[in-house]
Amino acid sequence: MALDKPYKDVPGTIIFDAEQSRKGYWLNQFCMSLMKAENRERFKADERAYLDEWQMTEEQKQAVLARDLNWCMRTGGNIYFLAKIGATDGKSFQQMAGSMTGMTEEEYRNMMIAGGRSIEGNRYIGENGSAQVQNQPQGAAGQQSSAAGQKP
Amino acid sequence: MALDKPYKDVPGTIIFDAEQSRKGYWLNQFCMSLMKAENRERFKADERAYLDEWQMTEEQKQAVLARDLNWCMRTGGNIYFLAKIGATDGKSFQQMAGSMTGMTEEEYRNMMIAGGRSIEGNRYIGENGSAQVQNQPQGAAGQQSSAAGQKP
Amino acid sequence: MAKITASVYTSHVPAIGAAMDLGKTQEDYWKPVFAGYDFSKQWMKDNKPDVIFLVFNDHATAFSSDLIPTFAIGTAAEYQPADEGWGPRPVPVVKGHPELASHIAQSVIQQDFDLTIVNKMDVDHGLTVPLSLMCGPLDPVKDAWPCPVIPFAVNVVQYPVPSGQRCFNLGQAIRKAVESYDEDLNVHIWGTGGMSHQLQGARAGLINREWDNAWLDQLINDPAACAATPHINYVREAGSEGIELVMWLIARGAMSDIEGGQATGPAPKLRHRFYHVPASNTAVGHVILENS
Amino acid sequence: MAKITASVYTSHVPAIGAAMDLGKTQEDYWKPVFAGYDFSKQWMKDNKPDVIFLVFNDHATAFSSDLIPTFAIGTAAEYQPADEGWGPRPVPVVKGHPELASHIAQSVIQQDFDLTIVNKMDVDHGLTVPLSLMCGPLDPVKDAWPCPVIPFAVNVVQYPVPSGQRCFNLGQAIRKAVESYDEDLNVHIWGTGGMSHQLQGARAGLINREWDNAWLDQLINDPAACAATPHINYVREAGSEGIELVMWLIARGAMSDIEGGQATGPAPKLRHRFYHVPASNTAVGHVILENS
Ligand SMILES: [Fe+3]
Ligand SMILES: [Fe+3]
Repeated sequence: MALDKPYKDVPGTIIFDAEQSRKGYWLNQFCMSLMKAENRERFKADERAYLDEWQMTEEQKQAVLARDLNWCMRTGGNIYFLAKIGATDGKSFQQMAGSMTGMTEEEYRNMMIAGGRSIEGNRYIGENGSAQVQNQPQGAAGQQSSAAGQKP
Repeated sequence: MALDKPYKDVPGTIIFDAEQSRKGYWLNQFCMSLMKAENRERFKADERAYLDEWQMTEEQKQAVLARDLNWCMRTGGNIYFLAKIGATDGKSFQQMAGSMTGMTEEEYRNMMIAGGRSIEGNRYIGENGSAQVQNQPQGAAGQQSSAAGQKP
Repeated sequence: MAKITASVYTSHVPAIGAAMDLGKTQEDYWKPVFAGYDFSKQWMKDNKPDVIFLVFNDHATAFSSDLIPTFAIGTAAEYQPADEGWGPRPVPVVKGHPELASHIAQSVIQQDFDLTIVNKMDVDHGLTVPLSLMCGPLDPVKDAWPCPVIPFAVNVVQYPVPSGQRCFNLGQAIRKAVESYDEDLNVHIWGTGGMSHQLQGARAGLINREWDNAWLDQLINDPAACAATPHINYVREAGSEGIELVMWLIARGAMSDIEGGQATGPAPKLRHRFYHVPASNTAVGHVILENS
Repeated sequence: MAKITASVYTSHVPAIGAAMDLGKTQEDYWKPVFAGYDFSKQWMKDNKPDVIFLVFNDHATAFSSDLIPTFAIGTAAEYQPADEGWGPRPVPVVKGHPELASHIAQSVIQQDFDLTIVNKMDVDHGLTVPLSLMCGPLDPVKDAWPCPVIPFAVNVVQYPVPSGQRCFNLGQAIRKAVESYDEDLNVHIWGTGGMSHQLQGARAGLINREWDNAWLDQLINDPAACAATPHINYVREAGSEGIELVMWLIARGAMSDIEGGQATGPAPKLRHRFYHVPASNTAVGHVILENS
């Protein structure tokens, strides 16, 4: 298709466009269902059984069960929908967003208090900012995996 | 309000604008409910009880019970919504439309086969076409009431 | 690239669907209506589209007073025939074209048309009657419509409805969108609804044969002038439900002779024109145009 | 006649609502955020509007993937605070202004903006947090918001979102609509959302203080240039959710210095400007402009 997708070159970012929306349709509809207290209760009582009521892919279900929001997003989830899972777990938006960086909750919170993530090196894929793929995971987790030689 | 409502001078015609829509909200929502077979059954089993489940005015309920579509429209109904009542009764759009003219079903049908209602005299309120207020009801009903001296 | 090759215009009277579903097409009343589509059914076979972009209006079926989109584009994989109160019409499920629909949505929104994107919508007679007229009777289970359909719903139920000019301009944006789609697809665009009819009040049954035919002449030959018809003219001359005709201008605006709001290119070929009174409460109009 | 006298701009971070609802406003973390609104709460009392036209975005609350309106105007009598998963916020029900809202809808649609009209909508933090910030804490039952609110929801969740330019033009159409309403009403228009933030992926937590402040300068002093900011700049410079800022341009476009897309009249008075990092994941920005 000849339409521009100029947002494809932004690191660490998935823009929720029609393609993503199609992919994530049932995952996101499942999330919407958690806006009812009774559905939250049913989900918490038996997550797998509740997920099986939805036409989600097995991968989407696994991503939800693992509470891996990056994985959820790769399968078409959008953060505003996925936030309903976090809310069901009693998590804040800060905890949810932070969980996608590899940082601990405290590390992420401290980064925000210190002024947030810098834009430098994070505008285009291929630069060397903190959001670039070669610098994942971030925080202590990143230093550890780096020290253990798991990353170049 | 300073917005134009140029459609106010068309005879025998209520344009479904925001004002009408507000007035008819619950009447029209009730009609929408008849798109489910089980609701049609419940309505047919006890019309009054079913109507009482909706926040309609008493006048709206009376208009529905009387199957008086002109009355329904004056209380904010729109024909596409009201058509669901007719459908529930097994009526066609032609029967519903005709019922608003005072003509019998056959008279209305014959008018349509003969080319429909003429536009002449029916463009502006104050002319003397068949849709003007002084010429109601139409068909044999009109001739009768006219003959009986009930109209000027 | 994808290309709009033809446009089809037709009334979408619910009674026509009922006549087909109840096997009444050979009755004296209905024969002349369906005869007007004999050419069209053959033309559909000879010019089978890959996708139909079908402009129609919802009649308080998918959309209630709770939510009224001015323009809604369907990007779903399929659409069920709606139960409008008589039970759903016995016709095949309507398959969508999510990829092209999403592409058009994106392009048209970026051209400053503020569409509503819809992924769940039952489709009423406004969409299924034109398909039935152009494709003939089909078994709801064993048969299928000849190609995917992108439903495009226009609000003509609650005032204010979009102007004919806005619809005409939208058609041009849709054409631009289709032509920026990489896959080779033969796309037809259909405008449905109308012609003169009024379903309410003492003026119910209004038909204006002269006005209808003058409007058709203009739609075909002087579309920019046709697009300038003010809203009140439709209501006054063609009945309160005659306003549906603005939807035809979307299809007309998408034809390749239109550039910058004017008919500048070679005129489209008029393949078929038909007019008949009545079908139920309504004047039936039908036109097929092919791009030159 | 009705008149827009002022515009208010503010972020609508959900954690701000939670901090208020849980009585945390005096904690060290939150103090500086709420201090930025002390002026504003007094200003609201001194300049009480009759109606607030509140531009916000729904965060997959009232609208799912089933239906995504680009622009939706609320014409209902009231709106319930939504349950976004944590339970509904304990704030008063939001009363609408059906007459003015319908009037604006009609006028704006006739100015070629293809609105969706909504009569049933729960409102999420995007709408209630700005109200809480500007009005202070209120008892959900005993208190009420100071005036009716017309909710105006913009799609910034699923791409493509409307451009800043389209939003800016829409603001002008809204002003024209308000000024054609006969009743004397003092109307405020609020633009909410932003500023820089990203809630997803490895780039979560992005803040761009420099860009935010340059954008604010431009919004206030050179709005036509601000409106020309391309979509991709918001995503790249202000984070994937920074795109919410286009909604501020609707409010800015409705101010009386704007004519024909340019700032030609006397500049509005800057009554208040505030910027703080962070509130949760987000840079908080806040501006109050009064018409001269
Ligand atoms: Fe129709
Ligand atoms: Fe937001």
